[in-house]
Amino acid sequence: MNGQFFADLAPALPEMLLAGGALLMVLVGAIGGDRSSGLINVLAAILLLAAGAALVTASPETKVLFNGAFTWDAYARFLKVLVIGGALIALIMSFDYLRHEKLQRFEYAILVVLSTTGMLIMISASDLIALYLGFELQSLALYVIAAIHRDNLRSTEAGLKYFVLGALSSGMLLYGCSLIYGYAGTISFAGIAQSVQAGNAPTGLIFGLVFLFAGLAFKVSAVPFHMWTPDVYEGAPTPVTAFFAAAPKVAAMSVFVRVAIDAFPNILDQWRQIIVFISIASMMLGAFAAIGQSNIKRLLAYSSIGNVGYILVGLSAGTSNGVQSVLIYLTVYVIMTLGCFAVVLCMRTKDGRLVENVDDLAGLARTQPLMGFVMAMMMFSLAGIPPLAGFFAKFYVFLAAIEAQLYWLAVIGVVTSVVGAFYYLRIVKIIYFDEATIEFQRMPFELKAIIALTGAFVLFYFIFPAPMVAVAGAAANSLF
Amino acid sequence: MLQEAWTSWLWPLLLMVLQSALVLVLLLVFIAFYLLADRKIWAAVQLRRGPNVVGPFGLFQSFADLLKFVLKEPVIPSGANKGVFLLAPLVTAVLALAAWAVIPFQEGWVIADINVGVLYIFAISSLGVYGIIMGGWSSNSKYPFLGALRSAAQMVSYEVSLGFVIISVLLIVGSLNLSDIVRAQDTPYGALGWYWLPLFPMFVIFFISALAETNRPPFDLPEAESELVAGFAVEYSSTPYLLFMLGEYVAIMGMCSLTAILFMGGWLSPIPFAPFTWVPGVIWFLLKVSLVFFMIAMVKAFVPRYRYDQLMRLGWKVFLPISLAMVVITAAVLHFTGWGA
Amino acid sequence: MTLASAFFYLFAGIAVASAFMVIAAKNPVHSVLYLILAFFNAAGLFLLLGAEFLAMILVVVYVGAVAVLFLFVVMMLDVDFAELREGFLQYLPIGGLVGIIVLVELVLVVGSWAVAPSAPQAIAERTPTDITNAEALGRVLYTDYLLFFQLSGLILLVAMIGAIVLTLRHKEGVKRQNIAAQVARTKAAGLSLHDVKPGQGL
Amino acid sequence: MNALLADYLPLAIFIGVALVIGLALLIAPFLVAYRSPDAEKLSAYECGFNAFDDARMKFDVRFYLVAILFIIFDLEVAFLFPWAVAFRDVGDLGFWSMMLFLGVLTIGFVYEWKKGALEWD
Repeated sequence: MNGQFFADLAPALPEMLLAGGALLMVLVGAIGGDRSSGLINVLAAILLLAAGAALVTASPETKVLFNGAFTWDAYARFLKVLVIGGALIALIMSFDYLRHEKLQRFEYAILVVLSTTGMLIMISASDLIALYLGFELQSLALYVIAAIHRDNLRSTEAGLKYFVLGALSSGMLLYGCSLIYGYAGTISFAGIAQSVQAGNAPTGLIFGLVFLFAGLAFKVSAVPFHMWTPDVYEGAPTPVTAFFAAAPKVAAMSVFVRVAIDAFPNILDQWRQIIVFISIASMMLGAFAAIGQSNIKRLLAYSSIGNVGYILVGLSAGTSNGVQSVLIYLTVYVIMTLGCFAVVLCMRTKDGRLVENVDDLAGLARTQPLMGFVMAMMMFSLAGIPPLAGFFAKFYVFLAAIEAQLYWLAVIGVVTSVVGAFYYLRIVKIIYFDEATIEFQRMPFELKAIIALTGAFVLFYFIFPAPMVAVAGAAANSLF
Repeated sequence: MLQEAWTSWLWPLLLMVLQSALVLVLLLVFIAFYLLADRKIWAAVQLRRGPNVVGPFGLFQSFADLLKFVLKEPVIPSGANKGVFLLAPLVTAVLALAAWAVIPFQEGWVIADINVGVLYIFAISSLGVYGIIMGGWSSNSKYPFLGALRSAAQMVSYEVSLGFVIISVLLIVGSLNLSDIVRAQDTPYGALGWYWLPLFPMFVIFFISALAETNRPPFDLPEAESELVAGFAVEYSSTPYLLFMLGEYVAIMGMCSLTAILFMGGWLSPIPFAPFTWVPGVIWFLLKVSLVFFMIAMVKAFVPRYRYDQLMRLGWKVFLPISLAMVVITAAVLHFTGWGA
Repeated sequence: MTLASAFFYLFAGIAVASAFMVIAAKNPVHSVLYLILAFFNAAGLFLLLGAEFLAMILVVVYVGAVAVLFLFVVMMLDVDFAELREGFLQYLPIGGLVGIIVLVELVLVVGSWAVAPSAPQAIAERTPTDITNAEALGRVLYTDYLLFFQLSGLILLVAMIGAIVLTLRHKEGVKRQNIAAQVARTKAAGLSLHDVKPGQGL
Repeated sequence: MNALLADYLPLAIFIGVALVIGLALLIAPFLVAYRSPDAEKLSAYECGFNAFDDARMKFDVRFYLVAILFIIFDLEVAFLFPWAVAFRDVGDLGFWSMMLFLGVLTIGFVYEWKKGALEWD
């Protein structure tokens, strides 16, 4: 234990910052009680900002820490920035909501920070135990956050559903990990990649891989492990849903990619079948099941299932370009989702109720022009209409699939996009052409800022796409 | 052929069975007298005579009681869950007895000298709660149910500090084997080299937690006769009740011997030179166990029963932080001074 | 060696049978008791593998703590067991189907038993023989596997916070004992003398 | 490994013998004692009344909370065992990593205390 020891830990600085800060906040909260919740919310935001700053300034040179359990590379940096950004914005979005709903509990921000810590660990995890522990740290905090409105039946139900199904998926994941360990004899991804060669992959290991993927598919809510998504999205408090939609999905998807690319590069053909299957199923379900939804949160849940399907198209390519397209898609997806949820959080009627039906958006373009315009742009973008950001995201993903000669997968993707466009455009129609029935309150400042920023990104991405493509490309290359 | 089987495994196996049976029978006989001693001490504090009819000074009272229990009518309430109802006392008694397999009575005098002896006892004592919960629940009657609830929360609360105390001893010894723990206390200073002195606060906490863990007064809330009639054991009669009683006393004796081993040098002589070292270790061990048991019996006679909220407070807010702090202090002292390395 | 294999079949057999009874038992309390039996046999299997420390920890943590909580929950809840059974029967076909599929897959796995060539060496070098396994674990857990250890600490912290956030409620109007105030009470604060005139009262 | 198993055989036998003794005691009165059950004798003890309803009832969530907190601390103790045994081998890093772990849980403990989870009312 000397200076060198701590210097070697530098790449884990964001995680240590978050964990240490969370401990400090627990102490502050314990002593100050719920009165200190405002202070703690701000502290948490500053903490996330600091961790983000530490990430952005760190060099993307690849380093391996903790005996191979923790890998720092450009890929990790890219996704960590994304996760922290998503968590930070979701946290800021929740301030106004918490005030209105009298949910001033200081634990909320602490759990968000701890769960984000878990996600960062997941992103960097390069062996099975680190993966599992990061996964659990993240999920455990999320279960609690989902049910934080404990006097509300729907929130409690959402928490319980998420917990029971999440525990099941953790079980599957762990079962998969132990099978993989048993057949490969090592827990490190690099070691697994070494011991598993294309010709001789034991059936037991493939079996473990299926279980591992099933557990991960649950977390990214890919079909057939998506059942929890609509209920949890609808039941959990809206800013919590925004957090769920943004941060954990990115983390789980990054684990998905890292496990597939780092640990099983030699059996690409085997795992590609699984990914292609769940990708198609997710895209189809996302496109068709969303059509009948009247609740915006449920609709966004199905939309996220569909988006996960598109992201998995990129992964199934299994190439550097595929990973690059996944990273770009994830970024665009996070920004679009946060924008949509910011709009949903602004749907507060004059008497202070939050409404969340699609029909309540009627005539929004006239009553709240900015909100209506951005929501419409988000919908166009989600539908994949050029030249918005969502179009490019899909474009890169399908391009990667075609390069990997997965033509029919790309074709299915385009077809489901067209079907999905139907319900996105329906919302645009409601916003612009239906008669207004409800008038909303003025937007709180922070939500207005988030709406404007995300809207600007979606709208103007096409002018200047090169930097992000370059960064994502470098990040993807660091995996190969 | 037969000869070979006999010498290679049949005879050793038989020997093990005989050893186990011997230890168990001796243990039960000792328990009979300790039970009597408990009652006598209690009586003496209250200026009564205690049992004095059966045999000289009532020495055979416990055996008469055994006979009485065996000949009594066993009642199983009609609403009870019969299997669990009968399983509960058996679990209590067998678990309490099982702990004795790893207790060293003297150098080498131990049934199973396993590497993880302390952990084994810790595990067994954490299972003690099952007999009570099962008994309380299966009776399907209100008093037993309340008794079971209380005892579960109580036993669980004190187990944590018990664990921390054990950890602090292990820090010094560096082994989970009970014989090793005794040997580590074998210093030229005799009784002053045993761990009760350097770890005195832990010794006290261990003693009190052991009372709570075994539901002894002043922590006998699960059976608090003045409010819950007899707590979890209300519906029990005959030998099922006897097994509960037996289990309780065996567990108490187990805790006494664990105290003797962890803190009072087990079989070692308190004065480390002749002629005291000529006395067989097992005698010293017995004396120490008796001393601890005497203290436990005196506590029963002196101390009024705790109220439930006070009991929980003592466990969680006093013992837990103190024992945790002591673990840290012990470790820090060992680490920075390098003692015992 | 035969004795060890006899014990293996005993433990494994009871473990499987009691695991089956966990889902087959009518009364949930019996289910938990069978679960405990399954834990014990799993501990026995650990012992046969030479992992005595893990075996004991399994008993301490799972049987001594986790199962107590389970037992608490199922014993004290007013669950309508008959209703539960109905739901069970309703989902039996689909559940059975999934179970059979998993079973077939497991058989396939066992049937094509093959371990990656490097796996046996990787495992062989990791079992220390000259020290007890608690010590072997201790030597690596806190240094080489520092990250895992600290993450476990954080997970436990989250569990604490979560349990309290979701379940703790304070009853109104409870008179709590304040030990410090009791001890600090003096005669002056606790006792006052009033000169009461006859016939007037206080 | 065989030496290790040899240590445990006597343990198994000891538990077996204890089980036999316990079972013998449990069964004895059913064989020898006089029995004449009647409905009153077999009813639950209830201070002279007939029991109103099933004795198993819902109770305070606080009992669950105690059980959950116990699990957490029990795990903490479980982590301490190997550390205590290997204390002299793990050096500075091992010492400080355990102090950090205990520190995290102590913060959790302070939180519990301040939230009033340890009060019983």
